[in-house]
Amino acid sequence: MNTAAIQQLLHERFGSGVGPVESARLSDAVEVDPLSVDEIALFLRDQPDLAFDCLNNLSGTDRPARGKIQVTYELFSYVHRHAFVLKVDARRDRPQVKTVENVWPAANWLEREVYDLLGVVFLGHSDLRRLLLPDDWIGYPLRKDYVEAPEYHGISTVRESILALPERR
Amino acid sequence: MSAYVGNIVDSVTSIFDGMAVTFSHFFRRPYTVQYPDRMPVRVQDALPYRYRGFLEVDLEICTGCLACERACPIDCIAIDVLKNKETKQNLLVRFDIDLAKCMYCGLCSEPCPTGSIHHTREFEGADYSLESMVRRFVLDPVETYKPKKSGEDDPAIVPILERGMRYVNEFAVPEAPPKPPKKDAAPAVKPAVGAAAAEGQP
Amino acid sequence: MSLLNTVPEMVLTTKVDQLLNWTRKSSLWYMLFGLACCAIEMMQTGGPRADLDRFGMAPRATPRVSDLMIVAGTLTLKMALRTKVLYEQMPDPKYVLSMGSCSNCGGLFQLAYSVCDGVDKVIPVDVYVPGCPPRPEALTEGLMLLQKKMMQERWLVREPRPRAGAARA
Amino acid sequence: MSLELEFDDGREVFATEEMTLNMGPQHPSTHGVLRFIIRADGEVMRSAKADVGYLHRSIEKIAEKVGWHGFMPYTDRVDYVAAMTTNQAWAIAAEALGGVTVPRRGEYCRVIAAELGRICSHLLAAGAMGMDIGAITPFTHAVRERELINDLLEELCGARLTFNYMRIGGVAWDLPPGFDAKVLRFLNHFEPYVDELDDLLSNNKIYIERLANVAVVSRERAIAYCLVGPNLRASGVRYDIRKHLPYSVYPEFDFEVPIGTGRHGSVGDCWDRYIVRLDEMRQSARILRQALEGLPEGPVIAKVPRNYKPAAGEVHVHVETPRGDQSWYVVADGTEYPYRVHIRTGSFAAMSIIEELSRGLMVADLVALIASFDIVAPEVDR
Repeated sequence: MNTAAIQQLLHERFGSGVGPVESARLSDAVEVDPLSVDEIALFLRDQPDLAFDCLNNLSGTDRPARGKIQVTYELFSYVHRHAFVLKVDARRDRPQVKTVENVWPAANWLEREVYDLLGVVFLGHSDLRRLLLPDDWIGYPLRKDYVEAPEYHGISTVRESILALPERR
Repeated sequence: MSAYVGNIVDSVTSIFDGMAVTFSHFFRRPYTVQYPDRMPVRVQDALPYRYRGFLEVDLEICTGCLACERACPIDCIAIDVLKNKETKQNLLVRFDIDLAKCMYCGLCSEPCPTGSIHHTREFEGADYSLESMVRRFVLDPVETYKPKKSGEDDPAIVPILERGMRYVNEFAVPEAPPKPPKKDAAPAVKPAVGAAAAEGQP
Repeated sequence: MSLLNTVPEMVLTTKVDQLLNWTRKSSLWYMLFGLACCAIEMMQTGGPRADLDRFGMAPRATPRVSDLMIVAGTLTLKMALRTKVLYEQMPDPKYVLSMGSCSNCGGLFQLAYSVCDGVDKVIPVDVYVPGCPPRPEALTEGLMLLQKKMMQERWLVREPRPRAGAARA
Repeated sequence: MSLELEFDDGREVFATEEMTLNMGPQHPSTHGVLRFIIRADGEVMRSAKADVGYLHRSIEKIAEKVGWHGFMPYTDRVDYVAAMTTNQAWAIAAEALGGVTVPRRGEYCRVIAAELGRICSHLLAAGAMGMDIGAITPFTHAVRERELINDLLEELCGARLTFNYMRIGGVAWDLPPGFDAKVLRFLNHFEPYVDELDDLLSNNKIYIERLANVAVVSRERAIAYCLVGPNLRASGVRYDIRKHLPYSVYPEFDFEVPIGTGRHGSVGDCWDRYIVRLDEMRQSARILRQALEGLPEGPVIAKVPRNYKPAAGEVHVHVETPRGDQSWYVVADGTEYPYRVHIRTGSFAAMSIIEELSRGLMVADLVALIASFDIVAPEVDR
């Protein structure tokens, strides 16, 4: 089933919470409401002719120009061997998205990663802690306005190049 | 009971299988290379031509075009070129490569028009300090190389240029034959890395 | 019973020193501290072709019984704190060999926010081996350089070793 | 101390006081720096929580700083055990965004390099698995065979581990003269060697006892946790990106997709995950032979500007690496730097399932479990 047909189905079922098909060159996606994404996900998984049983990828993209953080879900169905991309826009100052952990267990770590690096809070997540960075890290590094801290536990994070001579530009 | 005996038989036979493979190594050629002594040839000479060891620069044929400095993603090459106002020649005053930082990716030697900067097959450079790993190639300022229209005739430079062009041709894209080196060698302003990416337009 | 640093320099003590150094250098046990890409090359070095056992070097799993720490790979800030602990657990005399660009000075990951640029910010380093990753022969050469350094050490009349953190920042 | 019956399945176990064990981040196993916090009841684990990130090198952020060409060496470091396939994934993503077509010979060179890398990676997986179980010999054998592939790849691209061989638009260098003969000679040596490894390891009684029926992953669970590649196929799902979502020139080759059969236990146990990798090495050798035979003439790289600027767009790329489907999400915004790169790797998915699988296993089985998933730590952390 292609993206347009799935969007049709979703729109019939969920109404205004489901946006039109967004075409970014090479990839079509459907944008949905961040606070009802869990219901939509459950529908996508359990509807027999959709049967998206695998969450293949979940990633976040910071878009400061729009004031949004976009979370992208890439779904795949091993039954029908088709794929679908779902998108959710969270507000940048207070990013909140419903978790889909109960639908696909794979989302557990993927959502933790997005929380870790972009600071998106997944409502209802069972174990929302930092995954890759240490627990006492400050800031969300994959945001575009992230500034590296000068030091971490007394270890400075910059290193002067040996090549830097005084007369160097 | 039969399962018990079967297990024992299984264990013994599978151990025997494994040991047969192990013992067969008694009769195979030894595999260890006795680096650094007891080698028929130096390891460096046995390495393939494409091996990406330490970088080296032939200053005689360096045009000072800064292509390598721009191609390096991590700024481990530093080149300074000065313009001599009297002779209208470009002077190469500095060509430093930080071998401690270099990642030996080969991206710098690709755009070089003359094969001046190239990877050697040397890899032995361990030392007690990092400063000694900076290769400073320019000791006294030298003039940059200007290719002659009629072809190179200086007997001192010809073999070096030949070596360089062989390097270029070996790695060149077969489709695009290497272009003659460009004449203008003025130092260009290096683009600030990350500046464009930091501006958040979606 | 501490004769260290107490005996004046004389013929006998230098001979004893040489004997001690020779025994130490011929049984250099290194700790398995493979962090990233260089770890694979370190394993290959211990493997059949390069065969570090020729030099009396054997991999050890714990810092308590090892003389040498081969820092093979990128040291992240999260790991840097642990590295210090591990180094302090090693019994004296102890050596550190920094293998590859990342542990020398951060190498290509100097651009990263989460990487400690160089292991010498955390612990003192004896030998640096360039390469990304260094091939097994290059590591062997670095180890032989370390052996050379060990042979020059004075035991009974030795100088105090620099403490951790006192290294060049 | 409480004395109570624990498991429902009839096993009578006295519960003793719970113990917290810490494993790692520095530990003698061969999978990079991982840390597990194990809550154990005697030898039986209640849970093993993974603490990853000790090798988080912010490669995704660096992509936004170094540009399209400059990111290629970094992809080597995402999965250093099989850098070729990661190279390929990035090249495919960048080519899709920029609309570049790779010449056929370039694609063949890529396939040859990638399949050599796959054999290299699976060898390490099989050898390290033996070592983690307690057999040191297979590891040295595997390392010995790896050296042969390293020599070949060194001749091809000049490096042993971090190849940086592929470029956007093709590969950097053509096959050196006489390379195909060398690969064939290696294959003639290697194919009997796989059987030798089989003899040495696969049917060893101790090995089977340690692995069969341990940490069984059912088909449904594997899919729900998004296990990919050999880990998924060991659970009985016949799905291989090279076959079912083909990229490059893989449709032109005839090869099989081995799946787990539960020969010594049940489908989806640790032994199945091991044997799938061993079978895949044979299939890779098969692909290599076909690729060498059908090698077309022509250029190996398309013309790509040095200042590469693909138009704005997004792309999802899937590439079958030795650790399974590597899913790349790349956003371009029309500048010379990628806007966002996200990589979901096979090891990442495998790491996330370990906590659930570890319940009720012995502590010693955890190492076998990690080894059977063939986890490479920097692939989890990136």
